[in-house]
Amino acid sequence: MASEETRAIEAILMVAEEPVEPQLLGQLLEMSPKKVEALCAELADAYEADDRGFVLVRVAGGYRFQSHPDLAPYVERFVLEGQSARLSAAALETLAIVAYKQPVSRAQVSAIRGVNADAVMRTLQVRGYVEEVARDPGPGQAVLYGTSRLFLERLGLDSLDNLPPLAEFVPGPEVMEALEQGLRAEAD
Amino acid sequence: MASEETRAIEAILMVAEEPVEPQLLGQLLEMSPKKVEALCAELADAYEADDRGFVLVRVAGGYRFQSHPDLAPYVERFVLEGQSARLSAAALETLAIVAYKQPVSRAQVSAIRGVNADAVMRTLQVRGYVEEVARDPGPGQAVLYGTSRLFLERLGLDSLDNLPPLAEFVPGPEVMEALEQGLRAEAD
Amino acid sequence: MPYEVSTSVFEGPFDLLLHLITSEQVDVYEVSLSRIVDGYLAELDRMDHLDLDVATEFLLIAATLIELKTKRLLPGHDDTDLDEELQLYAERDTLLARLLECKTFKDAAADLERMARLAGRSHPRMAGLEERFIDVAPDILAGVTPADLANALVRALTPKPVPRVDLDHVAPIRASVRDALEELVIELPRAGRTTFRHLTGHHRERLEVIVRFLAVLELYKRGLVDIDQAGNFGELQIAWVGPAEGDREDLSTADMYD
Repeated sequence: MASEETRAIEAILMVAEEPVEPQLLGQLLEMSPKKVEALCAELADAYEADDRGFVLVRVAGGYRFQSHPDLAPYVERFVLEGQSARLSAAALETLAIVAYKQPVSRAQVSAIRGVNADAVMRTLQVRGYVEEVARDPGPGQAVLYGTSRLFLERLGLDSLDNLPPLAEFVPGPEVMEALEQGLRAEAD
Repeated sequence: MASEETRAIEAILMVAEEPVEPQLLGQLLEMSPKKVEALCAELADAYEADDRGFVLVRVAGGYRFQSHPDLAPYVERFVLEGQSARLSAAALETLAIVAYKQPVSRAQVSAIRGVNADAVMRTLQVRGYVEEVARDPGPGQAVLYGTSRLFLERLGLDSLDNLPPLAEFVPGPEVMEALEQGLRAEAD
Repeated sequence: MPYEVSTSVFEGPFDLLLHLITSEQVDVYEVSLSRIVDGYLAELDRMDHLDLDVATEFLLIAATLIELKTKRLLPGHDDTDLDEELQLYAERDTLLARLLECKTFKDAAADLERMARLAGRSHPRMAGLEERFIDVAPDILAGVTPADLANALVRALTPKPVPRVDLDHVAPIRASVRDALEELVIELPRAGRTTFRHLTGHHRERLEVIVRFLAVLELYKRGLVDIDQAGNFGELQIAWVGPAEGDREDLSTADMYD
């Protein structure tokens, strides 16, 4: 029978997007970082003994789950054949919004696209094209995102100033009218 | 000794950001979706037997890892951010109408609710619970809406077939009688 | 005050009516149409800012309720013709059906919320790809030029076709409120003093009557007419108190319905 603390560590690491430091885990579970380290070592051993397809590793000062290195060929196939094509059009639009509207929150990106953009934003972040740049000073302190240096490099741009100017792409009058109509309907 | 296929499933699900369909897993592992489903069921059972702090669930047509519901108090301490704001009563009712009547136009939703539903529908769309699914073939070609994958994920449903039948919610005879009595024109 | 309810809670007319009826539901046989109608009208009264879309629905239902109440108050009142009576029952049945539908979805919504709350206790893994696989994944920026990016932005910003169709059932009402205002601004100064019944005498459709009613209310709000009612359900007396005939500057009142 696994202890509550051990199970809580598994639960937290399962949902964490970044390695979690033993100090933080200790704080959440009201135990010493030393104890956390001991429990994590036990867990890692148990996964290995059970021959699981994942490992619990210590990386960048924290713990996280990873796929087992043995299984990299399968993961690579998944990455190549999996979800990519479906994402690309949406990803490019989302990236364009961040590039031109930065700093911008996820909620703002979703509002502009008219669909939830969380998943796409996460992908762009993992890719390293988009990064957190600030916090909204207003209530809620939403994280604000901008494009990264890698993004500029990949596009062969020196700086954001070299992005094609937006004015060239200002929508024509019929589009503006449609927009206004849409806004008016919303204000009703 | 766990099979290579079983371990590969674990590895892939560990890096996936969305539920992974058994068809895709089958394709990557060169086995039938049926076989994938059997292996996933075995894994889910093993985690439960081992009293792990995570679960393997089938949701929105695919498989994914989640934290064990028991451990919500710990996980919630950890993930303060990213918890989606709760939906208003009006939004929930509108969502229920879309869920059960899809594909459905905004005008139809408005008619059922007795108020213009445009603003609420737009909110649900931006939140990602509702999306355009088709156009009415009739005159006017109204946009028809349905619920999204995110909706299934948020409700923990594998597919729309798992929604409780609407008939379960039809008011019982007492309510019917009260309504009828309330609107009776004859003198008491 | 039997109904301490705030309008903001009620999203629509069915919502309000459902609440009024079901809160009466202590004993089925004590449900009182009279009190429901009073509660409904009190609530309407409290809505200081009546959105036209919403108001029309509310008023249609109020009209049906009042008719039902009148019927109940006047037993054996048999000089109404049979057609009218049948129409009233048909309206009552429609209203009942819509209330039932509304209640069904309300309960379904409560269940969806319960399911979402339960599901929300289990959080998904969203960590995504480990760094070592990122180079393997197809790169969305492969072969993309700055101009492609700008085009993607235009695509993202271009509004998807706004489903205007949805407002069509409302649009004609707006137009006719404006029309009605224009007609009344001419008609009323000439008549001086008249009754609402007279003003709507040649309008047979319920909707037309309501549109004229809204127009009269608008004029009243603007201080152009006085309204007087001789007791409950008495004739509505309408008197023009605006500028004399021919002076049309106040037609700008109609602007808000453009």
